[in-house]
Amino acid sequence: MTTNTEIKYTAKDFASDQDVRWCPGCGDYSILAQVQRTFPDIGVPKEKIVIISGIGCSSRFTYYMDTFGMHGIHGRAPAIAGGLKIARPDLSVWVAAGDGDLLSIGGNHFIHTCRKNIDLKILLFNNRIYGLTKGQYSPTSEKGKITKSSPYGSVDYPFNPLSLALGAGATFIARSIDRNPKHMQEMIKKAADHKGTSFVEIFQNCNIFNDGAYDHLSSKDTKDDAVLVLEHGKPMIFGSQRNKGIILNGTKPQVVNIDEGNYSINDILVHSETDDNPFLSYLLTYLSENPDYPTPIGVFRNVLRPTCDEEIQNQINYITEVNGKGTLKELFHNTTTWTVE
Amino acid sequence: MTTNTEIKYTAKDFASDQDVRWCPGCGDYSILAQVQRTFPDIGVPKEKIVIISGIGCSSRFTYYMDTFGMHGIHGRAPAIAGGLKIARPDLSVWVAAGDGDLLSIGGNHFIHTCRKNIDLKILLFNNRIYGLTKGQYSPTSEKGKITKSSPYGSVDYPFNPLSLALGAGATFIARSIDRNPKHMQEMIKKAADHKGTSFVEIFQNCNIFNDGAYDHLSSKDTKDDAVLVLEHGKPMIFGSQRNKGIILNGTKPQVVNIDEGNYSINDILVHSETDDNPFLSYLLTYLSENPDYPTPIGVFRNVLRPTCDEEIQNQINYITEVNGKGTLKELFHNTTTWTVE
Amino acid sequence: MKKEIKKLDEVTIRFAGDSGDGMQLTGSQFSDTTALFGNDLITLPDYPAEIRAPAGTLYGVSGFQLRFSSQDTNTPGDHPDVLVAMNPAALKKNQKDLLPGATIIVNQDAFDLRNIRSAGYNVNPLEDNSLDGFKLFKIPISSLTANALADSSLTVKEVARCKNFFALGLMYWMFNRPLEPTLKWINKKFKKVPALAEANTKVLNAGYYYGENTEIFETRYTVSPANLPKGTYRNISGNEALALGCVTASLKSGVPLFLGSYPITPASEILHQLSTYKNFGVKTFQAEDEIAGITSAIGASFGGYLALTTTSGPGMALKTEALGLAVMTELPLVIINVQRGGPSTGLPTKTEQSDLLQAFYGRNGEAPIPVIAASTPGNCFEMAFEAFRISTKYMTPVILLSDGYIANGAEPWLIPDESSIPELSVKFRTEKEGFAPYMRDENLARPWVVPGTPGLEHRIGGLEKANITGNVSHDPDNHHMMCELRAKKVKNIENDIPETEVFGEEKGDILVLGWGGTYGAIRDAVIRAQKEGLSVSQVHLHHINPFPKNLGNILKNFKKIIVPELNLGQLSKILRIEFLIPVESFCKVKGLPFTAVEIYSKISSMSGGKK
Amino acid sequence: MKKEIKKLDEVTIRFAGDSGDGMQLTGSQFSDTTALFGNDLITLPDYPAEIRAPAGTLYGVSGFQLRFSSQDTNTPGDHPDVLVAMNPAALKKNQKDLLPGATIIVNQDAFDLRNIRSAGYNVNPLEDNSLDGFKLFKIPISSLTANALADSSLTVKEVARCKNFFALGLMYWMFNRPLEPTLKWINKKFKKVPALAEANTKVLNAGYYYGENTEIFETRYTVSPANLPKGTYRNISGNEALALGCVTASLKSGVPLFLGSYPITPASEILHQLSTYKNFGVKTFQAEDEIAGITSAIGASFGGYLALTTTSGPGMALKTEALGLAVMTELPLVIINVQRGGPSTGLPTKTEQSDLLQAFYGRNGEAPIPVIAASTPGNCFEMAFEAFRISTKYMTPVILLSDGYIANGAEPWLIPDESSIPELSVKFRTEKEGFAPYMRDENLARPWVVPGTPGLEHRIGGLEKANITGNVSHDPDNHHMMCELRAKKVKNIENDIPETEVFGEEKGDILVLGWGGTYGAIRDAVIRAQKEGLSVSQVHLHHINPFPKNLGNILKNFKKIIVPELNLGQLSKILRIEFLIPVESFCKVKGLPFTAVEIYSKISSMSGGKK
Ligand SMILES: Cc1ncc(C[n+]2csc(CCOP(=O)(O)OP(=O)(O)O)c2C)c(N)n1
Ligand SMILES: Cc1ncc(C[n+]2csc(CCOP(=O)(O)OP(=O)(O)O)c2C)c(N)n1
Ligand code: SF4
Ligand code: SF4
Ligand SMILES: [Mg+2]
Ligand SMILES: [Mg+2]
Repeated sequence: MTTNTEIKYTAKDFASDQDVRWCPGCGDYSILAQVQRTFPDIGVPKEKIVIISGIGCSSRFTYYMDTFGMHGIHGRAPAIAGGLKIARPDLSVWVAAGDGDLLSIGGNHFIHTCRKNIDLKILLFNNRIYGLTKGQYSPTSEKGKITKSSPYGSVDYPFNPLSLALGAGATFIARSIDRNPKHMQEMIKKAADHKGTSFVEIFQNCNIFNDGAYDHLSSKDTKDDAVLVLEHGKPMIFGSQRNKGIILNGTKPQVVNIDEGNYSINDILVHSETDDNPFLSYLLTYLSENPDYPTPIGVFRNVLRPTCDEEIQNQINYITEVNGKGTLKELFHNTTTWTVE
Repeated sequence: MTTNTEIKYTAKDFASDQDVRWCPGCGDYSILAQVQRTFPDIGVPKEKIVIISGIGCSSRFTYYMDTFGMHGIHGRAPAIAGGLKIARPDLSVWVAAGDGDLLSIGGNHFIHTCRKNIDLKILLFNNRIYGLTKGQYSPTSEKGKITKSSPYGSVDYPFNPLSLALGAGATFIARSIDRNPKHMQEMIKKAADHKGTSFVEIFQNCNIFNDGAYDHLSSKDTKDDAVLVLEHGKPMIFGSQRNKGIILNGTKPQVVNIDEGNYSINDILVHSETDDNPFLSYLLTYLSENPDYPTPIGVFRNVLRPTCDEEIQNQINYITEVNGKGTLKELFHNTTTWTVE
Repeated sequence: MKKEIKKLDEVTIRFAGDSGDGMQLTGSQFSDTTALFGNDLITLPDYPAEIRAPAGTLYGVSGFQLRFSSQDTNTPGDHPDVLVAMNPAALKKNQKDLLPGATIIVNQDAFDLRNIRSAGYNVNPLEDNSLDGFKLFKIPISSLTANALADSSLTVKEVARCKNFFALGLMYWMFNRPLEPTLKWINKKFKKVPALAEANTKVLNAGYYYGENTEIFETRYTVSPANLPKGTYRNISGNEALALGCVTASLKSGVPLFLGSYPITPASEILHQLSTYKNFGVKTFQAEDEIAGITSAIGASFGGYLALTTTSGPGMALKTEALGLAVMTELPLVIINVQRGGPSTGLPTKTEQSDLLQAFYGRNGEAPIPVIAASTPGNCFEMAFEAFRISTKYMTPVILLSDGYIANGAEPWLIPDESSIPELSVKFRTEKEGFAPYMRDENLARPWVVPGTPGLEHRIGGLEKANITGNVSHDPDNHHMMCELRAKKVKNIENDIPETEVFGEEKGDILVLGWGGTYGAIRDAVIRAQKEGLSVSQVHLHHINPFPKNLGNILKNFKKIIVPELNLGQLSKILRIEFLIPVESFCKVKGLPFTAVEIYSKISSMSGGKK
Repeated sequence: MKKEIKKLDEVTIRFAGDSGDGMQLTGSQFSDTTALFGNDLITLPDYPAEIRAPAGTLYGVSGFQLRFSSQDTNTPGDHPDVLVAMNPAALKKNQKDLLPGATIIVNQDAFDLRNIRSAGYNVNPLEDNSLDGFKLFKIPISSLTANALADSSLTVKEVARCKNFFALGLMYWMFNRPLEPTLKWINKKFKKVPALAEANTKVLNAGYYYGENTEIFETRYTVSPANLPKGTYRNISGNEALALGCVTASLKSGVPLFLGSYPITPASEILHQLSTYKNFGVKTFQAEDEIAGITSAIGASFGGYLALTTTSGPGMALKTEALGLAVMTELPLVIINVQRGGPSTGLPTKTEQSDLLQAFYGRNGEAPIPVIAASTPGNCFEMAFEAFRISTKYMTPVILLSDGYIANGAEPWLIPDESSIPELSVKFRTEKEGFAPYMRDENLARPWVVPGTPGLEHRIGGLEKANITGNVSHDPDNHHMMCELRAKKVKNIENDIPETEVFGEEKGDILVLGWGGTYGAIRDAVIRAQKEGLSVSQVHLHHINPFPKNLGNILKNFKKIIVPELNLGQLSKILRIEFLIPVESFCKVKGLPFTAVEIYSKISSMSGGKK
């Protein structure tokens, strides 16, 4: 990414001239606002930013940002974006996607993007529902959910998007929540800074078809006990009294109270984003599966590995250096030839 | 699965009348042999067994088994099989798939099958190459591999199929190797016994396009030090002297020698397939990523959860019990009606 | 005050308002009551693409049109006689469809500066004489609603949400309809929230008596019940009818139904409907994508289920590879494509007929598939049944085309006598003797043998099959023969489908030849033209591949053939291929259905005026 | 012993053996040498679908045919004059293609009981007189090879693998070709394994001198160099030529090439080739599936690359949804479909032309895309270049059809003079003034603006676009207009492509109208018919959508039109649509190319004999 120090943007510079058409109250507004607020600080001239989306309420995102953009087809945003980034490693390429878009129809492109570590910034608008098609359950909907397509309750288990990304080899995974603007801005900023696939799951409320899905994680009364805010190098402490912490008991995480005398802050697991071995990240992604644990937000994992796009470019540069830039003549004569006089 | 005690099959009963057309020496022959040897013991009448495959050398498997079968289209075997199993929970439905078939084009169906826990038995013939299309790199090929489509070395990182399956929520994952017939038979049998998605990765040698990929795991000289055979309830000991073991150091696994006095067998991690929390399984799938560790084979995880197919059937049974079996009359009159006389 | 009552033959009303204003509900309540009252009717909802766009915007306007009549009705009406506009945007968006003299009822309260601006007006349209020529009624619906609920415990927001019932009550008064059906519905719907039940009841009555008591309205209207065939009726939309038709096929064959599908507008409703029919043994599988939708259905078909997959345009494109597998494996499978505006994501909520050529040719290789199309909401029922009949009898995938217009539109449907519906005889082969997977019966169909049948283990797949044995075959002559056999099997279906009927004279100047959801508009136009003495007839196709056998002869009997289509001439192309005759394409690709007037004008101009 | 040397005009040889016998290598060595010698030639490899089927089986037979000539050559020959059969299966599989009198050379050593049985013979065909009528040479090739290498350090297995060079040496002798090119090749290839280099050299010579010295052969043959146009030549296969054409377009436009692809037979070779051209700036991306192949290419096109995706039948089906996106976004994109036998997985290694209708109509909605087709291996080069020319000039996806026959077949190719290849002028808009994403130039093309261009930020996508601004639009009239605009843009290309040429008289009894890889067989057949005085001409189409402007008039000048196709009549259908004329379809769907004789016979029977 090219750093551009001359131009100073404001959030408004990233707002396009199109009316925003989400339902009033939709969590997507907050994501749009945080992205617009963060982009002035990521150090990329706006003509070098491209936002690619698929289809869904969330995918309309592209139209509202005054950058380059493509509102693609359902599920294919990571593949379109991947092609673009490989062609043009100089660009900052973002994917805005819904849970249906990215994880249902687009699941394969998503996991292959993570595996290949293509330098894309993927924002998952996870509202645990199909918004645009008016309320069917999605691959992140909880089992038993009653929706238009599951009138007797869905029988499917949900994906844990972060576990899936990790299983696919992702180098950067993080989570935030629409009702926590500051935190989201931080995550967007870190995603932008990471070189490689950055995956940010954002809990997003769909107030029309799945209202309140994340209330316990954002309402004043409950959020402190329900959310564990991950900070690199810091012990995993949470709770309204900040007296709860996570320890590892063999291979099993456990919530303990550090005020009760059995455990002290020194026993508490210390978060590290950058462990090359991914166990800690796995452990953390699992926490939200189980009501006994808090739901972590923050950066779970952030490790560096050469990216697909740069490796392809490097190969080209290297071979061109060794063999010289190819010419038509060379191309035509790259095999046995003979001449008829 | 219906247990049928009357009929006693032999391996030959499962051989179809079609000539087997794999290259002489291909690891697929061993997989076919082990399946044919195991099926007499899984307690299912052969007319109730169905094998679904996609396209690839490995996918020809279907034709060689004298059961019901469908040689589908590339990548779609899990989806075809899923539909069949949901329709017909009474059948034992198997998927035979190559690494390209299951993990490249078919990756999405694979992860969703794992997530939904559809009761399919999936055998991955992982030769780390595209065989049938004559030797391109696959999503399990090692980075840097030189193939027809990567003349300067592939830039892609490989999937770890077991990590991917775990990340997607799989309930049974195991690994075996073509050159270890007894072990493979055991894995096939256990996969058959598990209720839910059973995923078995089989390391398979393609002697034409990727010969020797697993030599270090099967050759006499190296295999004992390179392979960790997992056994439920047993400590993770390996090595030609059986003096190496795995311990957990914080969140990091470590190989130690129990003969050198610092560690004893009691320090060694004990394998458990059935832990509800999946950290141990994650830890184990990761081992093969790193040359410092041995490659585990065996059952990594084996937990029970209601399956998609049975839950759908249960819902139908329950609603039918509550509302009675639907009739045409009921169907036609399920809304306001009026009569014109 | 006694008002004049005028008798009308038919009326078209359009309710329009913000997405949140409950216009779909208002419209369907009016329809239900009107149907119960005995009119024939057709409805046409028109949703915006956004779920709930910001209040007051043009693109947030939601509409519901219905036409009810004392006669047979074929379209929801070209131009509304009455427009109920709940805000300025609704007025702005819909005014252009009105003819001079139409009645406009507006919620005057909603015409504040902000809404006027949002709708893109510079000045208040109620005050600048721009509506001269219309019968304009400015009614402060919001305040009247609030007044009626002055004593209620509801919040201001909840009160505001009741205003559609005021409009509905007023319309009931104006068109002389009973309140009871809606009152009953209110009580059922809000059983658990008595405050809401009471409020809505009050407001509905308030609307009604506002009409009765104020002096604004001088006239009320009545439309006598239509002379419909005797029997029991229900309202049915196209998507509901498709679901019903599929379940009926299952009940009549005794073979359970499996749907593998991925949500997509405007087809999702079929998935929703079918997922409620659990006690009919219907298994619905919401797949991860359209490919898994169809391939899971192929798996279920192999397992002996009536297999169905449902989708729309872009989803259909994704299914084409798997369609080839269904062709090669010769398994029964029904694919319903509820067409919408294309190409690509196109106009997801708008109607179109532009997937016909894709249905014919959208696959690699020679992969013939029968294609049928539904013409009206009610006809969807029959076509779904027909799709399963053909598919199981001939062991073939069948593509059934519907479209957004008939999918969402609704009409009264004469519930068929159960015994009048034929049994669907489906045989699974269990006999070992003489069995081969690709042997064929007199219909060229291969046997359907399901896993679980002892001794009949066999393998099928997507590679070319040897005739009879079904083994993989690379034999050149076998391949040619199999390609021809598959083509012939489909072509032969022409012997098993009804001849198509000519509406009007069998010979004449002009034949209007249509297919799919354009039926109603064509029929109305043809009736009008015939009444005016033009030599015009109509043929409407339900079977398109193959065509009915008599079609070729019919075409020869007319001097000109007009083919109206909501595409750029796709059926016309197929007619040229099949019959090598020139036809006049009449194309509209606007995301909207034809109006009868458009087709009538075309007929009229082509016939050079009256005869 | 001095042998007689006979001069021939042309010869067709087929090498056949087990998949492991190295027949492809033998064939291509013979071809290279023959090309260097100055003959015109065409080659046709024929692989089995299995990678390496068990030795000795019929389905494991691999073949390589070539025809070389002192004249212009258009096909690899209908019936081999010489068959080299390395085992019984090779004999059995290929014998039926020989005419009486043909020469058969067999490796006698391979005719042991096991191999004879594997091939499905009951008795040894070399001993039951079943080959009477052929010139049969039984040569113990394996033993002679082993003898020649008696002193070598190679293993028995390695020795056995050399036997194809014996056969090659023998053929070099028989057809009077130099050994040097192959000797050179051996030395280069086995530079690092001198033992193998030496062994193969020995065996090649042994084969040659076996011909020279034994008394079995009385005659050797020579085919004089053809009178080819002056210049430098190379052998080129269709897939190589496609790769070269794409890179040439990139060099001539200065715009780098991006390929997004997923391996599939018979298209994979293009991916392989292009992934070697790194120093030409070519980026190849082996995607996870065909959908990612095309959508990554769309992304790259948006980024300002010449974007390409390559595939075959089933893969093409998977790309159809994304094709719609390319149509809607009006981005340049080339899609190459190397057709193979269908439907479904079909006959993956066999040739067919059955994806033409899919190319035209295989998408949802009205989604017009230009379609062009290559006719010969060499022509693939020009067509790839042409595809990029059209695609960038008109901002549109272009479908280029090839097929398995020309993809794998090879011919000498006159390397074009670099300066004779036109520049490909591609402009990226950078000017802010007056910019709108969907404004159009005189070709109706919208501007190509790539990310990174300051001030020109804009958004595109798959929803219907407003004319000029490119904003999402649900406006009915706009949609109709845009559908027509997109159609017109494609149709207009007819003004920018060469008129098609008639080979033969401009008027006459019969026109043979073809497209794609059937070119050579049709040309040979037409030449023969013309020589016999029949009134026959040929038109071969390279542009199919739109057709060349003069095609309609040409068609009118012939009494009968024959359309030979490797499908069930797909071009015929399009001709009927476009020109409303009856044509005679001549169809073959056998996974094999036409032979010239087949087409000649058809012409002859249709013309009722000579004139
Ligand atoms: C190929 C295809 N299949 C299906 C659809 C219909 N569709 C549009 S958006 C969507 C899912 C929306 O859910 P999500 O991705 O979670 O986004 P949200 O609307 O919730 O933000 C679906 C199924 C489509 N447009 N294209
Ligand atoms: C839709 C589609 N795309 C591509 C192919 C070509 N194809 C056939 S098999 C295969 C991959 C084979 O590799 P793998 O799945 O690993 O199986 P293996 O042959 O190694 O057993 C490919 C790309 C196809 N048949 N269909
Ligand atoms: S439907 Fe839900 S996700 Fe979509 S815009 Fe409305 S609130 Fe947001
Ligand atoms: S190519 Fe490889 S995987 Fe395929 S049959 Fe041969 S050895 Fe086995
Ligand atoms: Mg969502
Ligand atoms: Mg493989």
